[in-house]
Order: sequence, then C-alpha cells, then structure tokens
Amino acid sequence: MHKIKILLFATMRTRAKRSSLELEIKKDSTVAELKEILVAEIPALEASLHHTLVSIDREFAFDEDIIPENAEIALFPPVSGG
Amino acid sequence: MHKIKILLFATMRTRAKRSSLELEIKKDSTVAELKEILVAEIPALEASLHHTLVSIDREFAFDEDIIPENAEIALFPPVSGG
Amino acid sequence: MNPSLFPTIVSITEDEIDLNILLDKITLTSTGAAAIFTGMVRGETSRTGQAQGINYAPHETTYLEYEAYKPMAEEKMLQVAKEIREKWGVVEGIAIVQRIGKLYPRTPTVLIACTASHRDTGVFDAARYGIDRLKEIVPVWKKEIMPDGEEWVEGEYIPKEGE
Amino acid sequence: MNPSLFPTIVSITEDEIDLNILLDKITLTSTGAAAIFTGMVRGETSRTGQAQGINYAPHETTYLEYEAYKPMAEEKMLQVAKEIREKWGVVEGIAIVQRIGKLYPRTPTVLIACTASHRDTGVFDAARYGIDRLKEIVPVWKKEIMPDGEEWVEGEYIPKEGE
Repeated sequence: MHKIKILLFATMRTRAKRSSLELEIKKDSTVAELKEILVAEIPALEASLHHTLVSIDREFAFDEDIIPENAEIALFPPVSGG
Repeated sequence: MHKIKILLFATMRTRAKRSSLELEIKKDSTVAELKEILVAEIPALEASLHHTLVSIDREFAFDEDIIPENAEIALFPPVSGG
Repeated sequence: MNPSLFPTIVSITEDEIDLNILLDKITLTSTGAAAIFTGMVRGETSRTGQAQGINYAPHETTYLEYEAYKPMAEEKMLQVAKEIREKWGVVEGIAIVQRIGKLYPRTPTVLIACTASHRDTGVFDAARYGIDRLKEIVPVWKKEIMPDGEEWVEGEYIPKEGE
Repeated sequence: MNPSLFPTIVSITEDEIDLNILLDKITLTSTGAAAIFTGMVRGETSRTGQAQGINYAPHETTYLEYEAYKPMAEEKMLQVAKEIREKWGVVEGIAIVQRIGKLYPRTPTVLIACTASHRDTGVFDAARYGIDRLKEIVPVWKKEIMPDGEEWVEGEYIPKEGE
C-alpha cells in the first residue's frame, strides 16, 4: 500500500465537496482501479467519472496507467479555459 | 484658369524640397496635364512621376481625371506605412 | 538572433492582463510583427446550438469564475509554446496568459501573443493555434454565473497519450 | 447588439499606441474574442531578396521616420474598416492606428484590432486583411535611417479607381 494525494477541480470538486483527499492504494494500482476506489469513497463522483480526465504528476493519464508512489493525481472535467 | 493646392509627400517632398505649392491651371485640366505643368515647375520631380500616386480631395485619382476647382491635390509614392 | 534567446512567457494569474507589457517582453530587435489574441467574458451570448457539444440558448452572463490546476496549467502552456515553435520555427516570442478568479463581462481573460520578423510568416496562424490548443489541454475551468443560476462549463476535448 | 453601435476607431498619431485602452474601446458586452496585429520597427533585418520589389540585404535600422497625409490616411482607414465589415459582418469593434514620427527599434508603429463574439468568426482573417490593406491604400510613408545612410521606403501597390 502507498499513499497518494488526489486533487479535484471544477465539477469534480463541487460534487465531492472537497478539493483534495489522500488515499491508500495498492502498489501498481492503475488509474482504472483508482477510480473504483474513489467512487467507493465518494459516491457522488460516479456520475461524472465517464468523462473525467486524470493526470499523474501533471501529465494526462489513462485507465491502464500505473500510479507511481508519491504521485500527485488530479481528476477534472475536460478543460474549458480561455 | 483656377488655383489649386498641391501637397507633396515622402520622396516627392524630398525631391521638390517643399511640402506644398500652389499652381494656376486651366479649367478642366486633367491629372496628366497637371503632371506636365508640375515637371515644368519642378524638374526634379520628373524622375519619379511614372510611379507617383495622385489624389484629388483625398481620393485616388488617375491620369484622365479632371481636376475640379479648389481641389486639394496630393502627389506621393506608393504607400509604405505599417 | 539565437533561438535560445527567444522569450516564452506563460502565466496563470489573478492580475489584470497588461497587453502593453506582455508585448514589450516578447519584442526583440529582430521583431517586426505581432499577432495577439485575447478572449473576454461575454455578458450576452446570442449564438445558439453549438460549442462543446452543448446546445445553449441566447443568455446573459453575470460573471465567470475561473479556476486552474496552476502548476499543470503552466506546464501545459509551455507545451503549447513548444508545439508552436515546432510548427512555426520563425516565431520569436510567445506569451500565454490565463487570468483566473471572478471575471466580469468585457474583461480580457486570456491572451496568446506570438511575434516574428514579418507578418507573412504564419504568426497569425501560430496565435490561432495557441488559443485552440489552450482550450484543449490547459487545465483551466470556468463556472458561469447567470441571473438565474450557475453552471460549470465543461470542454469536450479528451487529450491523447503524450499530450 | 445593434451594428450601428459597433465602434470604429481610426487614428494617425504621434503618441504611444496603448493596446489596453484600444482593446477596451472596441470591446462590447457581446464581445468574446479579439485579434490584434501590431507592427514594430525592426532594428535588424535578416531576410533578403524580397519585399516591395526591392532586393535588400540584411541590414541594421537606427530608426524610422514616418509621415502621413493625415486627413486622407484617416479616411482610407475608415474605408479599410468598411471593407472589413463588408467581408466579415460578425466583426464588432475595429481599431486602426498608425503612429508617425521618429520611431526606434522595438516600438509598435501600427495596430489593427478586430473584435467579435467568438474566435471562429473570421476575426483573425479580418485583422490580417486590415493590415494588408493598410499597407496598400493608407497614405503613410517611412524613411529608414541606417548607420550608413537613409532611404525612403516605397511600396509597390498602385490603387485602382474607387479604392
């Protein structure tokens, strides 16, 4: 098990009613597995997870990517800046 | 005969060593005729007359155009602003 | 001019966007042209039926509230600048600035500026590319506050691996 | 927004070009995007063999001295704005400013800015068209002062009747 920090932005933050959380995950967990853990922790996130973007250490990440130790993870909707 | 005011800009001004002059021209003179009168008055302008632009009352004018009374005429090279 | 001296400015900021200062910072002695794009908060939107997969009706906006994942956003802005330089090698200076916080109608929210020696070098296309890419990969979001409610605006672009 | 309220600013001026102020003046409540072009005095030109029919070698510029036939120039700027509005009906505000006098390298000399509700409306093309047209029909000239002499720069465009 290792600890990771998860940042939530925009819709994700609003739904989760928090802007970050820490989770313990198994070594070599994937992004897909993380999403399952996260929904168990915060059910309100489930509805938007299908179009959520994920970043690991500030790079876009995908379901099959493995989460390294001490990673900074972020979940957010498709961007809408400008 | 009527009087017109001629403004000179850029190369034309430098060559003529003046920025404006007044001339008497015959009624219904054309731009082409004006150019001849002007060269007689200021021979230094001859070299550049073939690619000189002319305006009458702030609109581009052409050799066959007739110069109205009290017109404000300008002669200048193709523009190079920006 | 040595390309390694070409300035690249990226910034997520709560401050006003100062076009004069930004333009000065990306102007070199060899620079003759700048193409600058700015986006502003629209107080009234009359266009219907398009943008980001959402059909929206004409409506009024009271203000927008922007937020950013700042460190990632600035890294992605650097990536947009890198992509611009790869596509338009003639570009000299690049500035990419996103303002965040509560922003009212008519306020500039974003700026992309590219400079080059001459205007026929693709510098307009470079700026256009920059704003398009920013709206795809730079993690910034806005919440729209309207007279009768508020709503997060969501984009539709899904970045691919390596973006 | 009533098109008759769309602002058009044209100016020949000896003053500094203030992008912030000009942008503000052409930003309406319905505006969401601005494309701005500025030209600056190049202190060093490395491009060879082109531009306005003259083959020039790489060279240095000490400064440029601009002059204008001011009343006609401002009328022709209004005409450029009118042409832009005919081609891009979506354009909201237009600013066209030419600075004249003695201008040193890195100084903005000209600005064309167009605003619209959205960026995909041709607003970039409108600004590009504006600067191209200004360099064809707006009576402004520049004398280039170099370390070893000076020379009037002449354009090559010959306006046609009605332009």
